[in-house]
Amino acid sequence: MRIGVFICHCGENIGRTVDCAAVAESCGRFPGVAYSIDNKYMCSDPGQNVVKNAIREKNLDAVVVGSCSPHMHEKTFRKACADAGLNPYLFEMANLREHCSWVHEDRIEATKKAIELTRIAVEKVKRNDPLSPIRVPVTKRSLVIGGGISGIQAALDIANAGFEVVLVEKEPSIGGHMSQLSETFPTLDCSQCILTPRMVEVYQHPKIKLLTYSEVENVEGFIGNFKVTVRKKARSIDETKCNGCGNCQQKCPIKKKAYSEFEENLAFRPAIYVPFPQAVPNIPVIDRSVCTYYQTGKCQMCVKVCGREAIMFNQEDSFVTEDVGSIIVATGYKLYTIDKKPDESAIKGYGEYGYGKYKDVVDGLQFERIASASGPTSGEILRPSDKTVPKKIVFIQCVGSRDEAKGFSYCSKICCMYTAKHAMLYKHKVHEGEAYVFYMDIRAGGKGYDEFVRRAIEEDHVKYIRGRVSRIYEENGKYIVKGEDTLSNMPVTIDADMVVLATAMIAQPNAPKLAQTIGMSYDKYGFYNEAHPKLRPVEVSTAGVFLAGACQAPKDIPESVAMASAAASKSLVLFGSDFLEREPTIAKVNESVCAGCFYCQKVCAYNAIEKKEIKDRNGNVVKVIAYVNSGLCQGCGTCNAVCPSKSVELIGFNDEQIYAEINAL
Amino acid sequence: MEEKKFEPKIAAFVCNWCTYTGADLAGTSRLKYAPNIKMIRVPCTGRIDPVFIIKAFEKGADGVLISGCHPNDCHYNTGNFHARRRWILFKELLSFMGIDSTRLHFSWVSASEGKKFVDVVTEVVEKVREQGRFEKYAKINEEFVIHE
Amino acid sequence: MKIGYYPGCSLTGTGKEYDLSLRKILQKLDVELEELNDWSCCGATSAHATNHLMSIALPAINLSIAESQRIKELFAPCAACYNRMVVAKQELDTNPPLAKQVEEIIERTVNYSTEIINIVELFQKIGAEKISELKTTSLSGIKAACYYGCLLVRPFDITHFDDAEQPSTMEEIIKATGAEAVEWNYKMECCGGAHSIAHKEIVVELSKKILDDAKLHSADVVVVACPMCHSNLDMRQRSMKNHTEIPVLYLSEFIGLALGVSPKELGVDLHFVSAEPLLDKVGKSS
Amino acid sequence: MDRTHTSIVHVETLSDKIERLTNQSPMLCYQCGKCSAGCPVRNYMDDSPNKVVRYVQLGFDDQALQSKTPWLCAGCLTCSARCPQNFDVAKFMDAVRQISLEENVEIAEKDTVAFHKAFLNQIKKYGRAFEFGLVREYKLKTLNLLQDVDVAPEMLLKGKLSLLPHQIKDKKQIKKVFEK
Ligand SMILES: Cc1cc2nc3c(=O)[nH]c(=O)nc-3n(C[C@H](O)[C@H](O)[C@H](O)COP(=O)(O)OP(=O)(O)OC[C@H]3O[C@@H](n4cnc5c(N)ncnc54)[C@H](O)[C@@H]3O)c2cc1C
Ligand SMILES: Cc1cc2nc3c(=O)[nH]c(=O)nc-3n(C[C@H](O)[C@H](O)[C@H](O)COP(=O)(O)OP(=O)(O)OC[C@H]3O[C@@H](n4cnc5c(N)ncnc54)[C@H](O)[C@@H]3O)c2cc1C
Ligand code: SF4
Ligand code: SF4
Ligand code: SF4
Ligand code: SF4
Ligand code: SF4
Ligand code: SF4
Ligand code: SF4
Ligand code: SF4
Repeated sequence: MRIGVFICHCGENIGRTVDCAAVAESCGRFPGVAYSIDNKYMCSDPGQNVVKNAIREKNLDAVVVGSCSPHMHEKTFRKACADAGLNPYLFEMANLREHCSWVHEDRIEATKKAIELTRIAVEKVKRNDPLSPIRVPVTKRSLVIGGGISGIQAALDIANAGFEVVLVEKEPSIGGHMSQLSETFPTLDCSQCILTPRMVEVYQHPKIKLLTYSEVENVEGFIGNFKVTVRKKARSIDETKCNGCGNCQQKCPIKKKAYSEFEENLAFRPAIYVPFPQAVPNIPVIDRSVCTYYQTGKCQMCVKVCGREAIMFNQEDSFVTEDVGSIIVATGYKLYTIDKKPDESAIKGYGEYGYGKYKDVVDGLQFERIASASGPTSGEILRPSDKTVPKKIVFIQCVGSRDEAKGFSYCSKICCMYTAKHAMLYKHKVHEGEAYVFYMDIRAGGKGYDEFVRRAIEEDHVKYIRGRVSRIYEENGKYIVKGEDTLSNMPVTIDADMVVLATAMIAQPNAPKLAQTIGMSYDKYGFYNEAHPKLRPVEVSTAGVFLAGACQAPKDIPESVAMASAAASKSLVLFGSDFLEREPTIAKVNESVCAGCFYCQKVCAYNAIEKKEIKDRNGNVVKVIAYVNSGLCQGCGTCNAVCPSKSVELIGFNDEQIYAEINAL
Repeated sequence: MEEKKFEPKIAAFVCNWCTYTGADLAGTSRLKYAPNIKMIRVPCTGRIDPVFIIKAFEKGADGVLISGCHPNDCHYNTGNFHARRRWILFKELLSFMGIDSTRLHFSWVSASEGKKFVDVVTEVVEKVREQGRFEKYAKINEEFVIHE
Repeated sequence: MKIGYYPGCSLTGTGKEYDLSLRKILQKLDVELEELNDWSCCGATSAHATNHLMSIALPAINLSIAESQRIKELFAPCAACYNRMVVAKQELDTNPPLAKQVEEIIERTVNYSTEIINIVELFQKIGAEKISELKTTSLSGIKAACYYGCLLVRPFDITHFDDAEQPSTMEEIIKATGAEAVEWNYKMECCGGAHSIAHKEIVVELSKKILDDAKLHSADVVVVACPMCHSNLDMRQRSMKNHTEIPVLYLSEFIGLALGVSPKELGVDLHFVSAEPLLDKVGKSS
Repeated sequence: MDRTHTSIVHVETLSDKIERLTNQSPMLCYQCGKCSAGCPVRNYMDDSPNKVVRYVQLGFDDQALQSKTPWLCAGCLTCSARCPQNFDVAKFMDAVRQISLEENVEIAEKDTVAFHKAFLNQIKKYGRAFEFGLVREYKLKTLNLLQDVDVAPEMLLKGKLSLLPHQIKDKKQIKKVFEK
């Protein structure tokens, strides 16, 4: 071998404590070293030229630079090698500055250590192989899962940049929770007014393929090259024929059998329905569990009135596969609702608040519908039980959230704000009414947020009482709310006409399932984990998958939108090049020795180890061995460490290379 | 003149993302520590095969330090969890082979913990210096053959 | 069915009609009671209010006696005894050092194998069907407010009995008699039991609230499962101002009426508040 | 009352003692007030239950030990059942009472203490609660002689108040428990 060693003085930085000339001199005597020299500034242009010239003139086949940390200049010198025609991976660096001259004082000791560090690098480089970066082509198309405001925003951003998007929504319409909201804090603008145009834009965008009433069934592949299978649930309607006239809904005899999900059970819907008038697409679905035809074989009213012959009772679920390069998960949240006798597995319930038992004890989304101009009361604040105007209304914050006993210790972040909004909306509509808010802390950390809460208190005279309510019960048509004001230390009992529970945002119940399908991790509550809580907040640890909105943690609309745009731009960064270049330092299996024990598979955090069948000439499987998916492998080397037969090795850090370093210690 | 103190030889296996960078920071901050330690950089502590440690002792290390990211900050999600789980078993194996397992040190040093890195190194060097040269293994080695 | 029986102190005094009616109706329902030999007091509120170790050691003595009698299920009709026993059992079971200390003090070993059951659980075991089957007098037309008090269900994590906030098992049993169980709000509110002597005024006020709520929901009778609750709700009606009386019956007495046992045999006449109006309704004047 | 925090030598605080007795740290409580909101005897207390916990959290031990609240707590467990932090307030109150007795603190609620003592004395003597003896002893202690004149005679008449105690045979174990 002909190795060249270059020792840098870094001006005085290394030279002051390390005798660089001596280091170069002794390194020159290592076996395999053909050339060794010291230089004032290796990273400067003249310094780099020394390397380039030496490679050419001295015919070097590997290079070691003893200078600063590889985190500083590894790239610089790799490029210099490449420029001179040497494979950049036949290069190693010894850290003589950060790990030697700057941290030691004794010149003799430091020089000795510098020599040893360089020797380690020399021994390693001897065993390096020429490598080239892995190039994978990029499919410049994105999958967005979830059609709430987050999904809508991400899809529009990517589509407007000129790339195709497939938007998958599990419900019959896009819009998510935002479509249910009345007005939005802190500006009180009408939610649907700002959302509907975007929904329509999605529908009409030539680059967006919208799959509603659909769910992601399977995801294969890796960054830049995902293959996604989507199940289109049977709507029982031929989407190509239906023109959204609505005749079927009007004539459907099912009037009071099915609660409207969109109206949060405060109204009914027919068996054939669109969730709400502005739905996108404006195509109904048939709820087979209540439809008379599916239950008894009779009816077909809808068929009779549909001039377009769009009803398809025998429609079945169908599947489509889509090739995409990136995935944006925007599946949002669910509101914690409390059943009287919740099933054991999930939520412990709030028997003490009587939710589910008392009609006028409602949750946040129900109040949104009551306050919404498009809601069941046309925006008039009325009690669900008897449709009277509540004179006294109590709002209770932190229901379910910040409650270790019920299982959700986190702060749901937005309920302080939406409660202030609710109380304000109520006071604006019922001037003589009294509004009380029971709270523990007020968390209003956003632009204009605290001012908003203050306005509710100062201008609208909403009475805030600091304490959690213990119990609610009904007496003579009033709801007796038993609380304590912990600031004045006074017990407080309010006989309210209506109670609104600010229940927590919780993860979608099916979140873990989707996470497993895609290969993401989630926290103990079911919210998806970002790759780094500060520096990679919209990425997940699986490359090419991004997060947007409330599926990551409770969030309001501005934050959801910001995150959606961030996820979109991360996708666009990926689409900026035709090929992805990845470090070639990934794992590789030696197929002839792999015993197929799959210990490696168990430890790989990236699901990069797959099973590969080895077949004989007749096509019979003779053994199953491990195979590294180079798109997924991140090069951590854990598999290499655990493989009992050392059949999988991490390129660039294989056993031989590390043993060589140890031997040189 | 004082008799020259025994200077232990210490091998460190550190992960690229946290401890190696933490050591860089110690340098940039011009903190000082004893030169007895030499580092081998691996991508992740998950990459560290227990055999590396045996080899290091075999090659005359008097002590070994393993250091990586804090448990939840691993650059590779769970790599260091796997590593940690193995160490527990490995410590037992070391004792079984006659290597005093107290010569093996673990710590978590993040990229921002230059000072902690120095403290760890100093502590390890002191401890090993007190323990003296590691000789026992040489004897045991006659009975055990380690396959490469 | 044979079952261990720990009457508890109250059932020998203030709550003696509870004991009387229980023995009577359980005989009818084919339940044989095996009384714990030489049982001692569970310590009640006073022990656990002032001395933790004592509050565990006293029930432990009885648990140990039950084991030596090979009793698998021990029925404690008093809600307070029941509560002290399950809590003590749970603590001993999960805290071995404490268990050791207690065993040393009481000089007996305890295995915590006996299951403690309360009166509602006992009737659940017997089954509402059996009660309807043996029913001779339908109590239909009677509206009963089932009062659980505070100690029957709580602490829910230990008792695992019914629902932490909206219990309904007693109602299920009541319905077997033909009576109607009213929905009301104070079925788990505390009557202040512990203060019956030192702070009578508290007990009177709290008990009145409970009775008022029962009346508000048009109950004819309050049905209880605890002698302490009973003495507060029954006896203290004397001291309530502006109060119309409402009878308070033990669950066992109530079921007894349906099974055709005479009110006198059930000890109904031992109450302070006369059950006469109620008995008239059933057509069973004593 | 010195409310400054000047702990130089570590002495066991009330909080420590309570934690030792109950196996739960008073710091668990985040002062939401739900316990107080549901407490049936809240109106008779001087401090709300959560305030007593607060005293302990901040080291205002005297305030906690002198409060009437722990003695008025009826042990109904409503607070413990509903605490969002799973803090067993009732158990906390038990511990405060036990400690104030052990440390001979001047207790504001003398009658309640007298009652508990009288009650336990019956058990100590007879192995079972003896209501007549209890009332007699309690009345002599507190001199509330006329309390309960409305019901006592009728109780006697109905045989609900026995004049003789039910004694258990084997009092050895009971004795030991009380000696401890
Ligand atoms: C009562 C209440 C009031 C609020 N008021 C305000 C306010 O005034 N101002 C404000 O800024 N914010 C408010 N918010 C918060 C706001 O609702 C959220 O910030 C916002 O809706 C989050 O949008 P998202 O798209 O992330 O999630 P979502 O709106 O939940 O949308 C997620 C979408 O994904 C779909 N989906 C879920 N799982 C799948 C799957 N597996 N496959 C396909 N599709 C799936 C869902 O059907 C849904 O359409 C309020 C919230 C509540 C509860
Ligand atoms: C005491 C404290 C503790 C904190 N702790 C945390 C924490 O633990 N976790 C956390 O997540 N966040 C924390 N933060 C918040 C964190 O500091 C900010 O979120 C973050 O620094 C914001 O980054 P930035 O780039 O937007 O702004 P800055 O960090 O302010 O950067 C703005 C840059 O722009 C330059 N600049 C300004 N004007 C001009 C101009 N006209 N032309 C050119 N350049 C200009 C400035 O010199 C500066 O370099 C903390 C903040 C404080 C005050
Ligand atoms: S290569 Fe590194 S050590 Fe050398 S001069 Fe440049 S910065 Fe300094
Ligand atoms: S299915 Fe037919 S009737 Fe119904 S909306 Fe579509 S076109 Fe109209
Ligand atoms: S067939 Fe079903 S969907 Fe159609 S009108 Fe009848 S009930 Fe409605
Ligand atoms: S945002 Fe406010 S109401 Fe919601 S959990 Fe947090 S503190 Fe409670
Ligand atoms: S651990 Fe090694 S032998 Fe086992 S499957 Fe993986 S590569 Fe093959
Ligand atoms: S090197 Fe790491 S990421 Fe790659 S296959 Fe091995 S364990 Fe998985
Ligand atoms: S309910 Fe629990 S957390 Fe809330 S104040 Fe009471 S003890 Fe503290
Ligand atoms: S246990 Fe005590 S403090 Fe708690 S609610 Fe009952 S009486 Fe109040």
